[in-house]
Amino acid sequence: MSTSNLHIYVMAVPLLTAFFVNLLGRTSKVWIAPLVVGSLAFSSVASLVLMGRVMTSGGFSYTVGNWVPPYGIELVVDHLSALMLVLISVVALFASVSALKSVEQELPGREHLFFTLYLILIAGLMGLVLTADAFNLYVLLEITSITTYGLIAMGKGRAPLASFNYIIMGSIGACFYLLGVGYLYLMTGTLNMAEISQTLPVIGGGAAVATALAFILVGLWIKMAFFPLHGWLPNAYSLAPTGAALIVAPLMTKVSIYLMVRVMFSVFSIDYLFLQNPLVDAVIVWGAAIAIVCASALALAQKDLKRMLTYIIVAEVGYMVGGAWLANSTGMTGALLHIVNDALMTLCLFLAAAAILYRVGSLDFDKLQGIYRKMPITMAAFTIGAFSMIGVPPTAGFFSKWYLILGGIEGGHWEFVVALLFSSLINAVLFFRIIEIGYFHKDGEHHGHETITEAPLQMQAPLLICAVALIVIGLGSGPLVEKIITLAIPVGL
Amino acid sequence: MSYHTSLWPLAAVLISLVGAIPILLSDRRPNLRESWTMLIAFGKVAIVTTMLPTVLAGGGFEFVIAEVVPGVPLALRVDAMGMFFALVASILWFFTSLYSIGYMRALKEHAQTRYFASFAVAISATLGVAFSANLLTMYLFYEMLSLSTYPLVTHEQNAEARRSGRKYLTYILGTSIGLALPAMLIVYSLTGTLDFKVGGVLAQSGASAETLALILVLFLFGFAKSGIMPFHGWLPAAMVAPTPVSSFLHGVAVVKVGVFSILRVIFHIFGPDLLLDVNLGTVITTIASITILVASLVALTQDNLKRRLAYSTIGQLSYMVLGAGMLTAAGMTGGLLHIAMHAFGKITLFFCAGAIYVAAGKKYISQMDGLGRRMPVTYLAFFFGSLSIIGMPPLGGFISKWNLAIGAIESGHMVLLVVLLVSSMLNALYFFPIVYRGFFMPAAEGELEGVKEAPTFCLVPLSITAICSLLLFFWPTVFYRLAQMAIGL
Amino acid sequence: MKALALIATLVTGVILLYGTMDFPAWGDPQSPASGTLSTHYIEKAVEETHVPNIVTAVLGDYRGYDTMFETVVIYCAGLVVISVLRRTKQKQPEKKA
Amino acid sequence: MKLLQERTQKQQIGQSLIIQTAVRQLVPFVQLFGLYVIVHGHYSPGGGFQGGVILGSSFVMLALAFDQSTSMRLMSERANVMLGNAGVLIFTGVAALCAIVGGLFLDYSALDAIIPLGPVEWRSFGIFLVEVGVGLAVMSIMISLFWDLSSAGEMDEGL
Amino acid sequence: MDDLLAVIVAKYNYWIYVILMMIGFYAMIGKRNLVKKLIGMNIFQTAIILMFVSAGVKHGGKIPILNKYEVLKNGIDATQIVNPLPHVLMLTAIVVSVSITGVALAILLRIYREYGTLEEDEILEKLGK
Repeated sequence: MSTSNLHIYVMAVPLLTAFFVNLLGRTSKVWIAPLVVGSLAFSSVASLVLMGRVMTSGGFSYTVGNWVPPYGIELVVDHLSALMLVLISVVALFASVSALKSVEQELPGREHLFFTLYLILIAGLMGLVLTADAFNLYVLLEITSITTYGLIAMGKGRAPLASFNYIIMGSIGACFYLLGVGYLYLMTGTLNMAEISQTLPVIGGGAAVATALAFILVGLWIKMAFFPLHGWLPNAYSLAPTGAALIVAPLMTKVSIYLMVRVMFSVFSIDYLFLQNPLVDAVIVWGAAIAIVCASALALAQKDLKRMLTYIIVAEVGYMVGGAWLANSTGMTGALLHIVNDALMTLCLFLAAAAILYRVGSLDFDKLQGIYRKMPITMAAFTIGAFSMIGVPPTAGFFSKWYLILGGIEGGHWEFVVALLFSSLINAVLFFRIIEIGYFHKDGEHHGHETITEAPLQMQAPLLICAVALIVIGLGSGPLVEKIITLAIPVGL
Repeated sequence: MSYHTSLWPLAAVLISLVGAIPILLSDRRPNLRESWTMLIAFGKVAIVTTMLPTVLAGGGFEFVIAEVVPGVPLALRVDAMGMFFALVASILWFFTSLYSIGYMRALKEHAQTRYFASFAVAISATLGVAFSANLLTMYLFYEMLSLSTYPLVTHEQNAEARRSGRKYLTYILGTSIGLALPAMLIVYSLTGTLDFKVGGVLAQSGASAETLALILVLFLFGFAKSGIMPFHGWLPAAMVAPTPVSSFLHGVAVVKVGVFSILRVIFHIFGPDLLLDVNLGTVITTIASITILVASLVALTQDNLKRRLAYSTIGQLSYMVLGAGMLTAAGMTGGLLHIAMHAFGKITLFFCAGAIYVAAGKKYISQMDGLGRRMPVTYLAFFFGSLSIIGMPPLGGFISKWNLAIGAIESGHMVLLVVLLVSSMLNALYFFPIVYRGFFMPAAEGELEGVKEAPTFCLVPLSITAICSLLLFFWPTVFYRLAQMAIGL
Repeated sequence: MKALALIATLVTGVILLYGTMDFPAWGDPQSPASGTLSTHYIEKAVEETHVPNIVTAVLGDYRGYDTMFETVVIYCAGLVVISVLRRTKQKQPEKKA
Repeated sequence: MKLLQERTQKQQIGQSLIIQTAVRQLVPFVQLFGLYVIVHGHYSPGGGFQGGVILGSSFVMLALAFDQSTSMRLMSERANVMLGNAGVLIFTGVAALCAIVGGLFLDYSALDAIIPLGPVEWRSFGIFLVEVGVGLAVMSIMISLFWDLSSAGEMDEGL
Repeated sequence: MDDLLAVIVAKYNYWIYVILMMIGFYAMIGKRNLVKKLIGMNIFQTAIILMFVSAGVKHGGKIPILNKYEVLKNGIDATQIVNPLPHVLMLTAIVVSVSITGVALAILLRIYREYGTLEEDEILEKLGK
C-alpha cells in the first residue's frame, strides 16, 4: 500500500492533456505540438523515474479511491508493468514527433481530433498495463479499441471498411473476454485478479473455469491477431493514416500479449495452466509455430512495404505467444524481452516507412528503386531495423530470439525452434528483397523522383534515435534481462 | 596461459570500423580518402604486431565489451590462433589497399568511397572473428562480415551483380542462420558456456555421440564461408566483384574466416580428444576430401581465370579442414599453417589476374597466349604463387603440405595421403598451362599491341606478396610457432 | 463461409452451455456472486459514502475509476464520430454535384 | 443526391404544427427532469448517464420536430463541444485533484484538505460532482452523435 | 426427472442468454450485410449484459436503494437486497456498447458515402473492378 501517485500521473497527464488538445487545438494548431510532445515527454521521464524506484524498492500495489481491494479497483506496479509503462511512453513520444509531420500532411484540419484520440489511446494503454482488476481491464480494452477504430477510420479509401471489420472482430474479442470475466465472477464473486487467483484453487478447476480461461484467451488472441484470428490486422494497419499506424502497430499487439501474460499468471496459476493440463500448452505452442510459419509465408506474398510489415507483426505475435506458453522461464524471458524489442523494431521500421511515404508518396516496391541513394540516412536506419527483425547480432532482435529458441530447446518444442529459424530466414529474404530494390537503382532511374530528398529532421531524429536504441538495447540486453525481466517473470517457472 | 585485460584487441578491431567514417566523409577528395585508407591499414598492422611478442611469449590480451547473455559476454581475446589469423589478414589487407588504389583508379570504378568504406568494415569484422573469445562474439562478427561484403560483391550494380549478391547472401546468411545458430544454441543449452577453451567445452557435457555428430555437421556446413561442398556455390558467383575484393575477401578474409571458424570449433569447442573418442574425425576428413577432389577437377574445366582461381580456392580451403580433421599434431599444425601459406599464394594469383585485366583487359585463359612476354613481372609472380599453392619447394606452400602429409601418415589413414598427392597433381595441371601459354604460346597477331605491365600500384603489391611466399619457405618460424601454440603444443 | 460461421457459433454455444454446468442456481442468495464483495457494499456503502443509492455509490466511488474511463469512452465515441463524418462546408458543393 | 431526396421528403412529414407546439412546450420540462435525474441520483434511480441522455434527448426532440438548425441555434456546435470537454474535465480533474492534494487518485475524502466537510460527506459530494461531469459529457455527446449521424456529417438541416 | 427439472429451473435463464449470444454471434460472422453485423453485435452485448445482471438476482431481493438514516441506525441484512455490483458493471457495459454502436454507425455512413451500398459482397466487387 503506497501513497505515491507517480504512476497515476504517468497515465493521467496524457489523458488530461488530450482534452486540452481538443479544446485549444480547435482554435489554433500551434497548441497541438507542444501539448502532445510535452505531456508524452513528461510521461516518459516519470515512467523512467518510476522504473528506477521499482528497481530499487520493488513493486507495490495501489488502490484507486483508497478502498481496500477487492472493494476498490487495484493497480499493480511491478517490474513488468513499470517496464511496459516506460516502453509505451517512450514509443509514443518518438512516434508522436514523427506523426505530427505526417498527420499535418495527411489529415489537414483534423489534427486536434487525431491527437486527442492519440493521447487517449496512450492513456488507455498505460491504464491497461497498470490495472489489476478484470473488469476495469475490459473498459480500458474498449477505450484503446474505440480510439483505434477512430484513428484507423480517419484514413482514406478503404480505411473505413477495414476499420469496420476491425470493430466487428474487436467487439467479438472484447465480448469473449467479458464473457470469460462473467463466468469467473459467477464462480468467484470478485473481479480483483489477486482475489480470483486465491479463490480459484479453492473451488477447483471446473467446467466454468475452463470455459472462462478459453474465452478470455480467445478474446485476447483476437485482439492481438494470433494467426488464425489475424484477418482484420493487415488491412486495418496498412490502410490507417501513417501517424496512426506509427503508434498502433508497435504497441497494440504487444500490450495484448502483456495482458495475456498478466491474465495467465495473475488470474490463473502456473499450476493450473501448465501442470494440471499440460496438453493445452503443448497445443498452443504448436499453434504458435504454425502461426509463425503461415504468417511469414503470407508476408512473402505482399507487394507493399506496409502490408509486408503488418504480416511480420502477425508472425511476431506467434513468437511471443509461443514463448509465453513454453512453460519455462527461458521462454518467458524471451517473450517479455521480445515485447520490448519487437515494439522498438516495429517502431523503427514504421518510422522509416513513414519518412519514405512522406517523400515518395507510396510504398510499392517498384517505387522504392534507388531509394538508398536518395534517402541514405533513413534507409540506414531502416536497414538496422531490418537486421533486428532478421535477428542479426548485436541488434536487439537477435537476443530475444536467442532466448526464445533456447526456451524451445529446453522445453523440447523443436517445432517451435524450427518455426523461429524458418521465419528468421523468411525475414532475411523479405528485407533483403527491399534492400536490393533500394540499393540497385539502374532501372529505377527513369522512375522520375530524382527530386526526392531526405525526410525532414523532425521525422529523422526519432528514427535515428530508435535505430541506435536497437543496438544499445541489444548490447545491454544482459543487464536488462538480469535486473528487470528475470524479476518480472512469475515465480515458480 | 594468462590473459590480462587491455584495450589493444578492441583497438585492433575498431580502428578500421571507426576509420570508415573519415573515409565516408572525405567522399569528394580521393587522395585524402586513400591516404586515410593507407593510414588505417598501417595502423592495424602496427597494432597487431605490437601484440605479437606477448602472444609468442605465451601471454595474451582480452577485453569484455558487454555482458549480453548469462555466461556469454561479447568479449575479445588475443590468443595464438587468433594472432595467427589476424597477422595474415592485417598484413595482406595493407597490400590489398595499396593494390585497390591502383586497380580502382586505373579502371575509373564508380562509388569508390562506398567501396573503401565497406572494405574497412569488412576487415574489422575479420579481425573481430580472429580475436573473438567465444562463439557468440565470433558469430556476431561472422554475420557482420557477410553483410559488409554484400556491397563489395554487388559493386558493379548490374543484373549479374544482383544475381550473385542474391546467391551470396542466400548461401552465407541461410547457412549461418539456419545451421550455425541452432548448433550454437544447442551447445549453449548443453554446456551453459560458449567460451573457447583449449581442449574444448563439450567434453564435460556428456552429450551422446549422435548429438555431437549433429552439432559437428551443423557447424561444418553452417560456416559456409569455408566453401565446403555442397555450400560452395557462392564463391564462384562472388567473382563478379572487383579483383581486389576477390583477391582479399575471397582469397583471404571471408573464406579463411569460414575455415578459421570451423577450426575454432573443432579445436576449442569440441577439442580433438573428444572427437577422437567418438571418432568423428573421419566425418570431417571425408567431407573435406570430397570437396578437395571435386573442386580441383572442376577447376580444370574453367576458362575464366578468376573462376578457376575460385575453384582452386575451394579445394585449398578444404586442405585446412582436412588437416584439422586428422586430429594429429602435425595435421592440425599443417591445416593452420596452410591458412597463411595459401593466403599469400592465392592473393598473389588474384593480384596477377587483376593486373592482367587492368593491363590487357583479358579475363579468359584462352586469350592469354603470349601475354607473359608482355608482362613478365606479373607472370613470374603468378608462377611463384602457383608453385606455392601446388606445394613445391622452395615456397611456403610446401611447408604446410608437408605437415599435412605427415599428419595423414600419423593418423594412419593412407587414403588421405593419396588425396593430398592426387589433388596436388591436379593443382599443377590447372596452373601450369596458364604460365605455359603466357610464356611459350605465340600471341595472335595484333592481339596484344601496346599491352605493357600494369600500373605500379598494382605491380608492387603482387611482387611483394610473391616474395613473401618465397620467404615463408625459409622463415616460417613465427607462423609455425603460433600454429603449434594454438593447438596447445 | 456461412457453414463455417454456423459451426463456429455452435461450438462457442456448446462450450458456453458446458460452462454453465457448475453455475450456482439462479437467484440463489448464497451464490458466490453475492458473496463478501456485494455484502460489503450493501452493508457498508451507506455509512462509508452517505449515499443511500448503493449503485450510485459503487459507480461513483468504489468503482469510480471504471466510471471515469467509461465517460472517456463515450467522449471518444463522440470524437470519433465527428472526426469520421464531419465535413467542412467548402466541401459541400462538390458533394452535391 | 439520394440522401438529399430522402431528406426533403422526410421534412414534409416532420413539419407538423401540433408536434412542433407540443415539443416547444415539452422541452423545458424534459430538461428540468434531466437535471433532476442527475442531481437526485443519490436518492433514487438515476445519475449522470441517465440524466445526460434525457437532457440530450430534449435537443434531439427539437431536431426531429423542427430541423437540425433549430436545435443548433439553441446549442451551437462549439458550445456543445465545450460542454463535452468540460464534463470529462470535471471528472478527471476532480480525480486528479484528489491525487494532487495528497490523497490517492479519485479519493474524494482527500478533498477534505481544501474545504473541510468531513471525509465521508466529501465522498458523497465528490460523487455528486463527477455525476454532474458525466451528465454534461453524455448530454453533449448524445447531441453531437445525433447531429452527425442524422445529417451524415454536414450539420445542415438534418433529417 | 425431478432433478432434471430442478436443473432446468436453476439454469434456464443462463441457457437463454447463451442462445441469444449465439444468435448475435452468428449474425456478426455469418451475415454479409454490415448493418446486420452491427445488430448482431448489439444482440451479443445484450446477452452478456443480461447474463451479468441475472448473476446479481436474489429471490425476493429488494432494489439496492436504502433508507440512509435507518441503515445508519441499525444496519441491514444483505440477503434482502439484490447484488448492486453487476448493475454497476453493466451500466458501464451498456455505455460502452452504445459508444461502439455510434462509432460503427458513423463508419457505416462513411462506407455508404464511398460505395453507395452496405452489402459486403457488392462493396467487394466494387473494389474488385
